Amino acid sequence: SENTKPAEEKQEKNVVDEKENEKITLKVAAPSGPTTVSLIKMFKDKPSFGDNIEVIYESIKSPDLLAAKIISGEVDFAVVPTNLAAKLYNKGVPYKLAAPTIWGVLYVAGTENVEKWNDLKNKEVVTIGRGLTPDILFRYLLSKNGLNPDEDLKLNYLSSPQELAQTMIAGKNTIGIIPEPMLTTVLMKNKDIKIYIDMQKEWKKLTGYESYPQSSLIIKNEVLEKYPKVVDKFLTEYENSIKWVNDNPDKAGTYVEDLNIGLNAKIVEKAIPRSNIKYVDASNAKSAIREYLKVLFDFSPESIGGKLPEDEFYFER
Amino acid sequence: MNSILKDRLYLLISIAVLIMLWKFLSLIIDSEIMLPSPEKTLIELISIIKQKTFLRAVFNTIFRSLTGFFISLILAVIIGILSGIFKPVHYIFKPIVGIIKSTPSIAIILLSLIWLGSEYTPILVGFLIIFPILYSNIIEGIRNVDEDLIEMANIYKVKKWRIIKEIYFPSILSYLMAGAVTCLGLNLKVVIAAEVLSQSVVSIGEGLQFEKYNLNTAGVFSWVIIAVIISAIFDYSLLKLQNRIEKWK
Amino acid sequence: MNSILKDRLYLLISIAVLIMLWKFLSLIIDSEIMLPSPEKTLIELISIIKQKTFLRAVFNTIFRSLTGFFISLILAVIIGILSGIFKPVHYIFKPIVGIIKSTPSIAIILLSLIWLGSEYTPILVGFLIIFPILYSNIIEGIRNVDEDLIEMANIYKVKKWRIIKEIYFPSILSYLMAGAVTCLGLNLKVVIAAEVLSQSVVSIGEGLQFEKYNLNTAGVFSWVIIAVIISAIFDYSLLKLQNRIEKWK
Amino acid sequence: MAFIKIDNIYKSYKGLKVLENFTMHIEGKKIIAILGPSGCGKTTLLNILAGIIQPDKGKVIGLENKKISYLFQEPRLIKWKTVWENIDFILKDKMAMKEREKVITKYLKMVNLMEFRNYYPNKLSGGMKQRAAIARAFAYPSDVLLMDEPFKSLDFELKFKLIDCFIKLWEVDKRLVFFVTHDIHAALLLGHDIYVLSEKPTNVKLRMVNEIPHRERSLKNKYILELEKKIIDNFEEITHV
Amino acid sequence: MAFIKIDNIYKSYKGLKVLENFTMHIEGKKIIAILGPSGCGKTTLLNILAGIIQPDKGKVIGLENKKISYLFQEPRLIKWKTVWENIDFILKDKMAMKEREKVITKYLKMVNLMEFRNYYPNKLSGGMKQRAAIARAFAYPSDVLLMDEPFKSLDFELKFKLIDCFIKLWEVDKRLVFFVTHDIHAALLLGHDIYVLSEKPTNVKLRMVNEIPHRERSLKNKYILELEKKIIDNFEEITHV
Ligand SMILES: Nc1ncnc2c1ncn2[C@@H]1O[C@H](COP(=O)(O)OP(=O)(O)OP(=O)(O)O)[C@@H](O)[C@H]1O
Ligand SMILES: Nc1ncnc2c1ncn2[C@@H]1O[C@H](COP(=O)(O)OP(=O)(O)OP(=O)(O)O)[C@@H](O)[C@H]1O
Ligand SMILES: [Mg+2]
Ligand SMILES: [Mg+2]
Repeated sequence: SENTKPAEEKQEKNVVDEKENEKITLKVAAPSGPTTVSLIKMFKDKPSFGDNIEVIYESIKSPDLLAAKIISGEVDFAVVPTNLAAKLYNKGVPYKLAAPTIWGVLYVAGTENVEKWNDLKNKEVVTIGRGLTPDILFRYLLSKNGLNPDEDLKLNYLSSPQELAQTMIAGKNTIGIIPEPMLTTVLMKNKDIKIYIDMQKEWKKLTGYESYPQSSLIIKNEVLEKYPKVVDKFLTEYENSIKWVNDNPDKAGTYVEDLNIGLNAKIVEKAIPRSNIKYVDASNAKSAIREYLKVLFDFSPESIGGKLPEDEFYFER
Repeated sequence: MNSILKDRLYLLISIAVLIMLWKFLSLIIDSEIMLPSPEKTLIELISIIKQKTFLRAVFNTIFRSLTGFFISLILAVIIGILSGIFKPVHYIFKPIVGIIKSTPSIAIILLSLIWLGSEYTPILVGFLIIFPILYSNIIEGIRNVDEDLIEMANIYKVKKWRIIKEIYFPSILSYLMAGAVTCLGLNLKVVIAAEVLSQSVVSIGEGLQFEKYNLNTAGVFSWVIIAVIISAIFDYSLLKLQNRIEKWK
Repeated sequence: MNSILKDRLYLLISIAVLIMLWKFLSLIIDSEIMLPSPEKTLIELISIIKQKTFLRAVFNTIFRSLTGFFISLILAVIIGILSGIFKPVHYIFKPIVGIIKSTPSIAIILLSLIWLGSEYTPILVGFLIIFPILYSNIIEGIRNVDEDLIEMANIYKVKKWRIIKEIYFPSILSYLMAGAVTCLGLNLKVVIAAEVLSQSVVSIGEGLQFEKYNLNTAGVFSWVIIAVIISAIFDYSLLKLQNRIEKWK
Repeated sequence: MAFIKIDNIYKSYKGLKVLENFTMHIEGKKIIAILGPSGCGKTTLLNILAGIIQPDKGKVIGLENKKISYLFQEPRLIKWKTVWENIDFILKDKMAMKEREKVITKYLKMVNLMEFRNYYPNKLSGGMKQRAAIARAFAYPSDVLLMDEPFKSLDFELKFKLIDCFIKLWEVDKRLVFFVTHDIHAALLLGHDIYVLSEKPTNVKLRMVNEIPHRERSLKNKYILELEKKIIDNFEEITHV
Repeated sequence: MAFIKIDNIYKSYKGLKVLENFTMHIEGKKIIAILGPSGCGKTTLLNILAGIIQPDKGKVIGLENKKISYLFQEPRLIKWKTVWENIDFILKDKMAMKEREKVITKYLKMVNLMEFRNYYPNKLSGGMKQRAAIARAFAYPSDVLLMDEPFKSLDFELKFKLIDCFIKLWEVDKRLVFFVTHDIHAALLLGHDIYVLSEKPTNVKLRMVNEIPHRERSLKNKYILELEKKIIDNFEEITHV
């Protein structure tokens, strides 16, 4: 039973072993995409958190792997879809949400003439993953804008943004919900494609919140308790990194390309402004997060793990 | 009869032991997300079965799975027997089968979605996996046909197609059965995976993906149990068929 | 010799026809992103092969693939022969094999990543696919062992394990070969797919995924070609082995 | 079919010389009995006549396009077909159903297997399998009949009954017959020409013509006894006999 | 082994009565020859003696825990083993390598197969396969020897040579032998007791004791000729003989 409760086991070890000069290794993981972009300065510079602390950064493409690493307690800091954070919390995985950082990367784009929501009527729209957040949000916006998602238009689903991009570029689909940075790729490879709707802005129109917190930083409870200073430093560094990224999209682009995760500098650079990367402490974003989770919950309670998380879900800095 | 009862008993014991082991492990691990308990899974299973679309999802997946299976089977039998008997056919199909055998599904799923749509893509993905299995079993079966019987039939000037039908075909049946027993179950599993990749609506793949996305491991297990049961029913039918065909044994 | 040359010729013609067909289709579809031309793919292929990590990636994937294959093979042979000969063993393993056979990979990939990590998950996923194939081929092989020989060996009081080694084992070889021929290629393909899902570093799966991320279909095809070639090499080795083993034919 | 020439045939298997400069000329529709030591190449010879094996050198003239029945040394029954179906299998393309039924019934009765027509081969005794194969070879409407040890595994009584039947069949419908046997009596009762083959590399060691009409043959007939002695003398060192 | 009792044995296959109230009592290490019509149940009887088949009723006493050699009606050679390996296969657990070599060589020489010891069965002629099986059965150090048509597919000369060898072997190392044959001469030359079986449902129709010592037996011996006649008379309607 050595493997049983990895998270807790580690915790016990640290309680016993904690000494001033004990070497501590912390792991940071983020899905490749805008989240990795948001962290890129830290990936690159590896800011110091103390002599005895080593921090390892990892960009992860496979959502399964990311989830596995979090569930097994292998990573200490992770930037994950906010609803995944809620799910993990509701399932008892000991992490807290520290700061939403990606405020929406979804756009409706295509080659047809669409200016307002009503123009989508009777059209075919391709999107990723039935029941996943882009789908839920799009359906939410559709219904709030007077369209019935199941009757007024036809939704086609693909399983990954790559496939979505490929079909859009090839012109097999004419309207799609495309996330950044795929959107930039698509726009560059097929000049006929235009952005119709910025779903973040539409969200603002409906809810009054600036945007919806698509992804957030979560931190393992154990780390929050044992190394509050490290956590504080980490949040500051992250905030700096995000600022830097927004100020230096070109450099950020080259850094990301150097990571070799299949993202090209030019594309990253162009995608950054549309990626809505912005650091907000959880305590300051509670209501925005709640509003977002509520929408998801209303659509399908399971998508956030069955219930709205309690206050302790949010880390108070 | 007595021996059949005994077999059933062993089977039941084995299943019981497995469930106990599961329960035991789930107690040790004590994490619904990492290994849900059998009870929790049973509750989930019941709630899944009660869903309105449940039967349609199961039906769709079974339909896709069987369609793919039979297409693969028929093609494999025809191409397999022809290439087992005629060398040129063999060498013409060799590279094709080689490509089919080792092309990772993710490499062709997009093209397939474009050309076949999400309805038929799982069938194609399944085909790419099971066709080579059936094909190679048939080839191996033909390699092991009793040459003496072929000689005999040729001496007595039996028509080629009747030799194929009445000697080659029954000879490879046992190899084909070995292939079919695996492929029915395997294809079900592959079709389910492909349903996820191709986002087929109202399907076991969709159900499974939904539970997995929601980190509801008990729900995932429930779907696995459903797949296992379907596959067991397939196997049982095949066994009955086999006993019928091999009545000479 | 002449016939071997002829066979080679057929093979070459077949490959040439396939490439021409591919070229033709790529002209019709006319979209590098959906179906790249053979030339473009060749250029990509060369640039992939020139990459520093190429050999390591190929090696890692082959290593995973073969490890999984041999684990499956050894387990399948041992469990298969035992359950072919002893009924109780058969009934104990029946539900386990049934579960292995029909558990969709996506259902266990998350758990496997948690327990085994991304290094071994592809091996497990491959095992779940090929073990049941090898197992059922062995069971079918045993069902078709010449009972007369077993009777003979029993009369002459040959030790059980020698009967297994010298009669059962060679008898099932031809069934096992049918299984192995498919499983080596199939496992490669499954391992590659699983490497994508579990994001194994420096692997064919990673390379494939990278090209897919870059929407570089020609790159994806190049990796497919590499997989096909590896699989062809596997097949060829197996064929040589088979000819050696079956020198009595 | 006036004339069959087996001319200077050579056949070896990987350095093992089996037939060497083997020659046999046969005129007319006769019954040819072939005797010879085990492993000398009798089956090889029949296979060459049947066209299953190609000789290394030399050729067989006069058998091209002939319909051949071949009773192999092993029964070669199809194990997933009953006795009846095994015979039906080779007749199906050649006759209408009614006729087939008549023919199969006739020959199954001849070999005493009518009762067992629905048995699968693995339910038959050794001799019964042999009889089913005999029925199949006889039932096939051929020009030439090749038989490799046709009467092995048959009891005394049945053997003579079949020899008798065979003679009657042959008289009605004469065809060229080659039959290999280790049974001198069968050779003497059936053969017009009796060939005794040598050890490997094999050739004809002795050829005898048995001119007595079939109806008059008997193992007590003097001429037959003389022939028997001649054959036996050709084998060496036979103790006790 | 003083006494073997085959007591009131019944055996039927799905309604086909084969052995019915079959009884045989044998005293001492004798050679028992069994003759009988094809399909009467001779192989079934040997299988019952070997313990491969269980009788429906009745039992065999005196064969428990005996080492048995069985020369089956078919050669039953392992096709992926050479002639040598086929025999070695059954001896391996029982003897040291040196001894095995000696034994195998002896019996392969006896059946004239030494030259072909490295041949795989599919490269052998029918008679050669039979001889390999004979060598295997003889080589195995058994208490009881069961043989189903041991001399079939063998030529005249070889058959008598083997009969001769067999007698010599038996005199040196006496064991109980049951052998089924359709060859009356072989039965007469070898058997101490000769049993002729009836048609199905099968029983002993005739039992004869041949008291002449083996060394004095010959097919020209008067007593043997008389026995032969007795056996032949027991079969009916044999034409031409
Ligand atoms: N497994 C079986 N199932 C059904 N019937 C069988 C089976 N084995 C043998 N028989 C039948 O039992 C009878 C006796 O068979 P057996 O093989 O003992 O004959 P036999 O005396 O050895 O004949 P032969 O001299 O032709 O070898 C035959 O009629 C045969 O059809
Ligand atoms: N395929 C083969 N490969 C190698 N050698 C062979 C092959 N077939 C037959 N032989 C050899 O050729 C010789 C003659 O075989 P054949 O079967 O013609 O003998 P036969 O006269 O029919 O003997 P029998 O009376 O024992 O049946 C034998 O020594 C045998 O070993
Ligand atoms: Mg022969
Ligand atoms: Mg018999």
